[in-house]
Amino acid sequence: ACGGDDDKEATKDTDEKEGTTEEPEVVADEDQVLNLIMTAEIPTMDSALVTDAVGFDLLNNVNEGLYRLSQENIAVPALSDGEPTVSEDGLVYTFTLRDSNWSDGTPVTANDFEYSWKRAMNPDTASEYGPYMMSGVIKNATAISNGEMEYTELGIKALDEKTLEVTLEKPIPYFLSLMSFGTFLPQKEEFVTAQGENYAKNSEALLYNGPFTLANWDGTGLSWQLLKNEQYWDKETVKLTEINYDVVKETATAVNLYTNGEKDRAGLSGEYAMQYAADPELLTELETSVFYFKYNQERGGEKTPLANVNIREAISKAFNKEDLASVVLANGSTAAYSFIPKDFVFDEDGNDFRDANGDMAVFNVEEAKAAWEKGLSELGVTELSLEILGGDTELSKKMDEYFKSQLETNLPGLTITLKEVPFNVRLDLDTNQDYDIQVAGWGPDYQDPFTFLSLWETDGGNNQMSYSNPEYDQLLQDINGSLAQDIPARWEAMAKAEKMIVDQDFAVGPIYQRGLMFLQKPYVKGVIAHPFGGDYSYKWAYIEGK
Amino acid sequence: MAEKLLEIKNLKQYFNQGKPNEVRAVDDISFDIYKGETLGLVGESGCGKSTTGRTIIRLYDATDGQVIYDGINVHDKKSKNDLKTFNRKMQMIFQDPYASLNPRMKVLDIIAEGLDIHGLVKNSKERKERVVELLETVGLNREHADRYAHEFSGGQRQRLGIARALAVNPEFIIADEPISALDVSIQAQVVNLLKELQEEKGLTYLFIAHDLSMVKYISDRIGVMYFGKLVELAPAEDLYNNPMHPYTQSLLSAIPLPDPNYERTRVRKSYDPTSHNYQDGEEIAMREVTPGHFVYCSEKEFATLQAISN
Amino acid sequence: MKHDLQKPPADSFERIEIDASHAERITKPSLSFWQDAWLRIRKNKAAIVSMFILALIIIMAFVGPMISPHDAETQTITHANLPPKVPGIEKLGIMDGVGTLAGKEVDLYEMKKVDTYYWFGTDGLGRDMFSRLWEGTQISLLIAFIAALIDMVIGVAYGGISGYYGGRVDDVLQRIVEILYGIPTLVIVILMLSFMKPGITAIIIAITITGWIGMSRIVRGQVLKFKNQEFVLASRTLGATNGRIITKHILPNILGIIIINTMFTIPTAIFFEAFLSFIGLGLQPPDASLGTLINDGYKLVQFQPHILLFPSIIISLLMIAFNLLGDGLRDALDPKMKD
Amino acid sequence: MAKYITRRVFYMFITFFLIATATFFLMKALPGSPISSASKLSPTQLAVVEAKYGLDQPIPVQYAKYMLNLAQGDLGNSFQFKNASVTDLIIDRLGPSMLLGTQGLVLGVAIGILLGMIAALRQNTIWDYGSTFVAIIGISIPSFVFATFLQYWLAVEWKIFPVGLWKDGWVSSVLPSIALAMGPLATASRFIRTEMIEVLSSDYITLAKSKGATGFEVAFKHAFRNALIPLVTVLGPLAAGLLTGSLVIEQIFAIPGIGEQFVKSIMSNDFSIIMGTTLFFSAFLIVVIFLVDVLYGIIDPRIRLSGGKD
Amino acid sequence: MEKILEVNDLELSFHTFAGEVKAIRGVNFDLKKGETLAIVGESGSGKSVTTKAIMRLLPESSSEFKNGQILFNGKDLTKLSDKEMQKIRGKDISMIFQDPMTSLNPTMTIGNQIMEPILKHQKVSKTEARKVAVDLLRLVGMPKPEARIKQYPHQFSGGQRQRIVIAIALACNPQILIADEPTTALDVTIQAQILELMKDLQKKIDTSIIFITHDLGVVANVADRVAVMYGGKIVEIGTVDEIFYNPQHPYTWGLLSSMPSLDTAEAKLYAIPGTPPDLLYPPKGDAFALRSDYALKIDLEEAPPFFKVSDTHSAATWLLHPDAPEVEPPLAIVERMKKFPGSRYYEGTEGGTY
Ligand SMILES: Nc1ncnc2c1ncn2[C@@H]1O[C@H](COP(=O)(O)OP(=O)(O)OP(=O)(O)O)[C@@H](O)[C@H]1O
Ligand SMILES: Nc1ncnc2c1ncn2[C@@H]1O[C@H](COP(=O)(O)OP(=O)(O)OP(=O)(O)O)[C@@H](O)[C@H]1O
Ligand SMILES: [Mg+2]
Ligand SMILES: [Mg+2]
Repeated sequence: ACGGDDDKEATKDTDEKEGTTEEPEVVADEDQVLNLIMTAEIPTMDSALVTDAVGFDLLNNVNEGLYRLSQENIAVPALSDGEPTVSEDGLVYTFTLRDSNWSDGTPVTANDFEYSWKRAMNPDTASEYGPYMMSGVIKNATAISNGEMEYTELGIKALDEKTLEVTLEKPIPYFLSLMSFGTFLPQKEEFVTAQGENYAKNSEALLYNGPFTLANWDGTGLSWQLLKNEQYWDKETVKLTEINYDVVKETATAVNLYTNGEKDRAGLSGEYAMQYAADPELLTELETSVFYFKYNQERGGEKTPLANVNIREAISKAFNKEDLASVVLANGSTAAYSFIPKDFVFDEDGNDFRDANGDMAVFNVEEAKAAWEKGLSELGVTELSLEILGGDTELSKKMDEYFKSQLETNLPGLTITLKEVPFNVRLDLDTNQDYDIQVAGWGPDYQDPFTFLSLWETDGGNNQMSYSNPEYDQLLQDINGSLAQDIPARWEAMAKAEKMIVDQDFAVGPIYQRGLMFLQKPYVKGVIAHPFGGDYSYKWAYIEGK
Repeated sequence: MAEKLLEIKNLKQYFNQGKPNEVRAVDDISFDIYKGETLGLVGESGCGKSTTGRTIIRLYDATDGQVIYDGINVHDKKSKNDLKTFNRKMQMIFQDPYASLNPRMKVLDIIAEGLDIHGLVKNSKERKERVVELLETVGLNREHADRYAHEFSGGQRQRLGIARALAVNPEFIIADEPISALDVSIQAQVVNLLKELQEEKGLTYLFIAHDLSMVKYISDRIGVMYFGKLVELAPAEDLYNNPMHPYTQSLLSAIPLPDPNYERTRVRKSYDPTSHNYQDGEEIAMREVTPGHFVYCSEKEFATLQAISN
Repeated sequence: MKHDLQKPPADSFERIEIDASHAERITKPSLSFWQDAWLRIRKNKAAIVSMFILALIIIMAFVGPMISPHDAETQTITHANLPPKVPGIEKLGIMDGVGTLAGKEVDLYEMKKVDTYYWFGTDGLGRDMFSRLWEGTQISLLIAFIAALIDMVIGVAYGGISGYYGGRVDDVLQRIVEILYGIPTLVIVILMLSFMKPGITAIIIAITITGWIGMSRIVRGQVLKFKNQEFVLASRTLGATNGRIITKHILPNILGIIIINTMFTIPTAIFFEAFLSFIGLGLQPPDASLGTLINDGYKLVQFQPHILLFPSIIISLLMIAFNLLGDGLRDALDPKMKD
Repeated sequence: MAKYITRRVFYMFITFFLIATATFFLMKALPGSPISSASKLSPTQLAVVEAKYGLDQPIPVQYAKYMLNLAQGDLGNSFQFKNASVTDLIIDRLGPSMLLGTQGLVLGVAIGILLGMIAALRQNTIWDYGSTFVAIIGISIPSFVFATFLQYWLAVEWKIFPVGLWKDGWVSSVLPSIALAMGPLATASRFIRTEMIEVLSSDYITLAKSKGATGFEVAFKHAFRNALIPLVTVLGPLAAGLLTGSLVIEQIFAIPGIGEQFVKSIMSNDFSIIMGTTLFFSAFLIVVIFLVDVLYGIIDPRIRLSGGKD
Repeated sequence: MEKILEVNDLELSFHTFAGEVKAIRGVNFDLKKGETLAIVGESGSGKSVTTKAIMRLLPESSSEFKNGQILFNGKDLTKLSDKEMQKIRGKDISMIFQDPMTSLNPTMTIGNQIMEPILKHQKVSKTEARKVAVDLLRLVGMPKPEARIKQYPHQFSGGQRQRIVIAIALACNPQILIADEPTTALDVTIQAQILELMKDLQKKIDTSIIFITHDLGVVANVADRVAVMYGGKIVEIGTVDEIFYNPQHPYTWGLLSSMPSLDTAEAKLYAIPGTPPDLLYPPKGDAFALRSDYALKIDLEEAPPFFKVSDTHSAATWLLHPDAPEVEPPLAIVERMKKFPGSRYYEGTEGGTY
């Protein structure tokens, strides 16, 4: 997803990864209730409309698609009864569904998938993620979203109650991991049409087929519950009977609630993290969102100083990322020296993609200064004034101040002005390319480096910075075209592309990979954090020793 | 008698005209003021005495009627210059010695305000001299010029107010209850001063008061007002000795005098406005019963009054 | 009734002449209204102390950043989050650089190998809080003074015109005020702020956008009261122009109340700015104000109380001092309270 | 009185109408749109969404529609909550805010009055200084700082009250109400103190004492009600201030109130909610001011019977 | 006649911002049952303070009682506790103030205000008290008292309000009624009504009245005896005839002759020059000396004691000292004295005025 909001420390909570490998033998406590905090409300629970972290997180726990991310964060068959059969050319997938029920007791059928996916493509639904996730993947999706074809032509078909046939546009290596994503969840046609306008308006106006059902949610409120779904096919695995959520926006309040025992987890911001550093209940989690400087090369039809690669290089190297991560952010984030995050994609041998290129754009004042001088002389100026566009949260403001101070100190002649606006305004400015340097972030939509690399395709939907390199475009084409089936070559091409944008063209300047710190009661076990899609799974969570 | 200085003709002053809370403070009154005389105006509180005075001096724009000063209607639209001359000729002395002097100004500036506005002095030395002269006229002296109003006693303040009015050499002064807020022993100071000034400078006064003994002492003629109307107008002695309108009679009979023997015998008459029994269509107006003695009455009453006084 | 039986000296009963002018003499020294007010204020201890405190704070706001060995902007990231440490006082066991870290009391200066003193500690970016505090005070005061000034100018003009000209003009102006009065100020301010480029100007505009109404009401009331006072009428009978009446008679008399009211607007403005910072509509970094400092600090109150403590003390002192001074001025300037 | 109320109600509507209009156009002029930020929508989809919110029509039409819907109590749909109508949202969030606001106001004003009375009756004693001190603390510490302290000490350290959330029934509202009460408390106590001191020196208090009334009777039977009158006039602004306070207090105590929602909507450009809430706040304030004026009339018979003040 | 109230050597100061104001500097007088004692004098001479001191209504914070006794039926009021004093106020001694517009509580119905002292001092039920209140209102000449009892002060005119205040003062048939300028704010016609009313009521309930006023006409109308105050002291006291027809103190002379009389036409009024003394720095000797045409050397040195003129009349002026030179009073006074048997200018042949 679009990970623009960098102040997300407390939005999600997590578990210890180590603790997840063994199957719990002893199921301990009687009282299997978990009390959690969210930092934002649920905007919607309609899987076609969800766009935010909270929505995807909850969908992942109350519904289930063909696949689900396992405790090891691998997409494994869920409603799909085993692996699908795939046609020779890799274009047609045929899934057989296992027997499972909606929370009203009716069976989940193949038609529920067909209906839901097509509904997401129906322009009247105005789904953002439907076309976005399906275009270029599911057959005809691109044409549908361009308005050239009816949404009913989408490449999905229920062959019978239990058999689903999906046709792809082209072979997609990571297709099955997509199937765990919220947008591809089923919806029951009769129910949706019966509810009409009211569908998903509150927890009563929804059907669930996942480990839990949503309850006591009035559509806009600050609290809700998840209850164990007695209709869930794998209900044996589910231990928790109840999860209570409350929206708490102040970290201090969250921590106080945690301290008082009313909540089982609480996210921490920098200073809190520092104070709880030695606390055994402090947990850290590295997320898969990467934050970076987005250098706009063209603003208002004119080239900016940032069109000069040396200027970009200078800025990329002119600030101390380590200090930034450990002192300014101090929330478990780490300095980023690449564009593809750590702990996100591994090859068959377990090598992290992150290591493919080593450290790039390292903080180095000399190199930065040299590049800066060079850039300035190429531009024929001695001084530059640039604007940094950032978020308006506490943390981003603090970070911006740090950038300003670092860059101005290390690059003589540079003056930074700060512009801090709400997220939506920032997106607007981004769309209009009305900024110089933007502190942007990106989180993956599926488990493949391509979700990051595809951003900088010439004239791509997210490339609002006028970066264009034909060589790079070619690489992208190959990665999902000619090299699609050749895993090692594809891996190499992706590494090459990453190096190109980070270390040769300095199209973007990586800053940090976001981490989370939070307090979690020791009796909370088995919560699984995911690198993309929904943040957490509680299917395997349980309480022991409270 | 002497020449008319001021003619007031059918003067009306209504407040909040047309609204439900309309007040007819002055309701069609006419009288003349002669050069050099003092015309006293009495009546109970709220009967419109102050309003009459203020309308004459243009503090209010008259609802209707004329105020003719030296042959010119004061309430006509006039040029700035005409207004200025008019402002010099006619001045006012106010009732409340505390509210009538600006607490943030020195006496020098208070008294010199008229001089400044009308450009009557050329430089600050002359200005100061003129102010000192005025202060001395009212029985104060040079050292008072640099003080603030709040440092003076009531009587002194009232004299400052007089000095301020005199600064522009007026011909006609409206004194609106100049002594009623003062202590009895101080009142005489002010009244004496006013009398002296009148003799010296030939001033004409409209003297508004509700203390009848003082009014009688200072006035040549007295008008009695009742609810916005002038009900009787006569030479001072005449009015006291021979009050004709029942309201005047009642007013006079209500005044206690500092004479225990008189007080033991005084009988109060009360006035009932309905006792006139005016009929519809009857014209009630000021009528001259004896020479110079006007009474607000109907034709019928007029006849009776004349009969009695002859 | 008693008789004095002692016999006084014989010549005691000679008649004497009393100089009449003697009786008119005023013995008290001549005091203008303002001198008189000053005498009263001087007797009001709270107001005097407040005045000193204000003077001290204002002086420190300018001098403070200069006397500190560190400047407000420099980020020494290795010195982040240090507690206060003051030479001399450190021996007393307070302001000795000891702070809590991870629940333990440690000398953070020692731990981070810092050998300089930060009198009021540092913030999360290693900036000197002492300098930042005073620069913040400067900005807060600046905002408050300008806002109060603008409120005053608009309020006095609006209220003055409304009261002085009265009638139709007054009707219209008062209806407008009645409508503005119904608008929740904060809401308007927030809307305005989302329009404008955030910063000092925006905040000042936000504060003043409805802030002048109070002043205008007071001024209108006062003008209504004074315009029919006899000394104003006297001036009119002398032919004074409206301009003269307003400047010479009305303004000097309502000045006291204007000043008093301004004394209460200033702290309100300081407060409002702090409040705007809280909801994230305050200044743009690295500008700091008392409000942004407090806002930064209050979240950390459990661990790094110094970040909240000093700006809170200053803002409280400002509030208290301005309020007490305002009270004192009211007692001294408002004639209603005079004996 | 009826006429006065009619007039007031008329003005209330005008005010509301103008505020609605101003807010509408202000919103239209705001930078950033709730929809364009969702840049993933295709043009066809965008058209659908715009049509859903009526954004495809020219602004005057949108305005007319908005006003028409407003007249029927329909504030449109939220952008942020895909399925929620703003009216429902406000109604959902109203309860906690109202409870906190009312409790805060009542508590603050009641204690403020008490402190003010004590201070005035025991002027220049330790009681006076003590209550003045409390009042000054009330105005000099920002409510969010105060709230943080309350939460930390009373909830975390002493565990007397819940830390936050809206779960434990009435006890949940105690701390936030106290935090909200500080402002009104300070204002009320200062007001009452000044007013009481003034009222206690008035003639009718002396008269009451001369009837033999005890100190208590004088203070509560005679002075109190009169001292209360000016406080009533600031109740309106105080209530408005509580709205302001609720924005932060609700956030700190994680209370599902309307103020908390308002801030969030601003951050996410949710026009419908911003507008809806603004209008709701305005309507609330207008009504409060009106009620205060009516209350004013009830407390002060001079106004009740003369039909309104101006 | 029996003395109901005796004030001996009363001395009282105020502590103000500017310093100590010696408002009362030794006041002596008594009040007999059923009589009306008028106190006249210049503004600021201490009339109100004297009466407020009797009622103990002066602000405790700023006033200081320095010396003296106030004996009410032999009890010293200055020694009573607050509680005991509250029992006396409104029951035995009650008071009427100058300004009818401000002396009623604007937020209480007049009925309740009249009933308050009744409920306080008499053991009666509310309904009975209401009845008494209605009767009182009728007594002071208020039309339709049953209806008006439920109204608020602002619904009454000034004269009516003063009647209400009188009704309150009379509610418990007090032995002493103190009226501090009860008619100054009223028109002459209304003043006359109020004065008549008070005299009527006095006859009915046989109360003693202390009547403070500036207006010598009113004094002449209501008083049995008159006390003249100047500069915080009583300078002359006597029966109304003695004061009006045989005054002895130069201040009383000035006061009486500065009023024009209706029947004679003087060319110039007699005016007391100057301003009253500043009680912050009270003069040594006779406070009036500096304004007096009759000042003696000793006046500047020593305050004059009271000299007895008759059994009922005494004045504090050195002019009455046997060694003092004979002086000619102002003309108007001589005119007055001509009417008084026993004065040196008496012209009449018959006996006194009684
Ligand atoms: N500006 C005004 N607006 C409305 N009504 C007014 C105004 N000025 C005076 N009045 C009313 O006009 C009437 C006459 O008032 P005016 O002041 O002339 O009486 P007055 O005879 O001078 O009384 P007083 O003896 O009390 O001074 C009163 O009823 C008063 O209330
Ligand atoms: N509360 C007070 N504080 C200080 N000084 C006071 C106070 N009350 C009265 N005085 C002073 O005491 C002196 C006597 O005042 P008092 O009110 O008795 O005068 P008065 O004779 O009643 O005058 P008036 O005729 O104006 O009512 C005055 O100089 C006055 O200034
Ligand atoms: Mg008048
Ligand atoms: Mg008095």
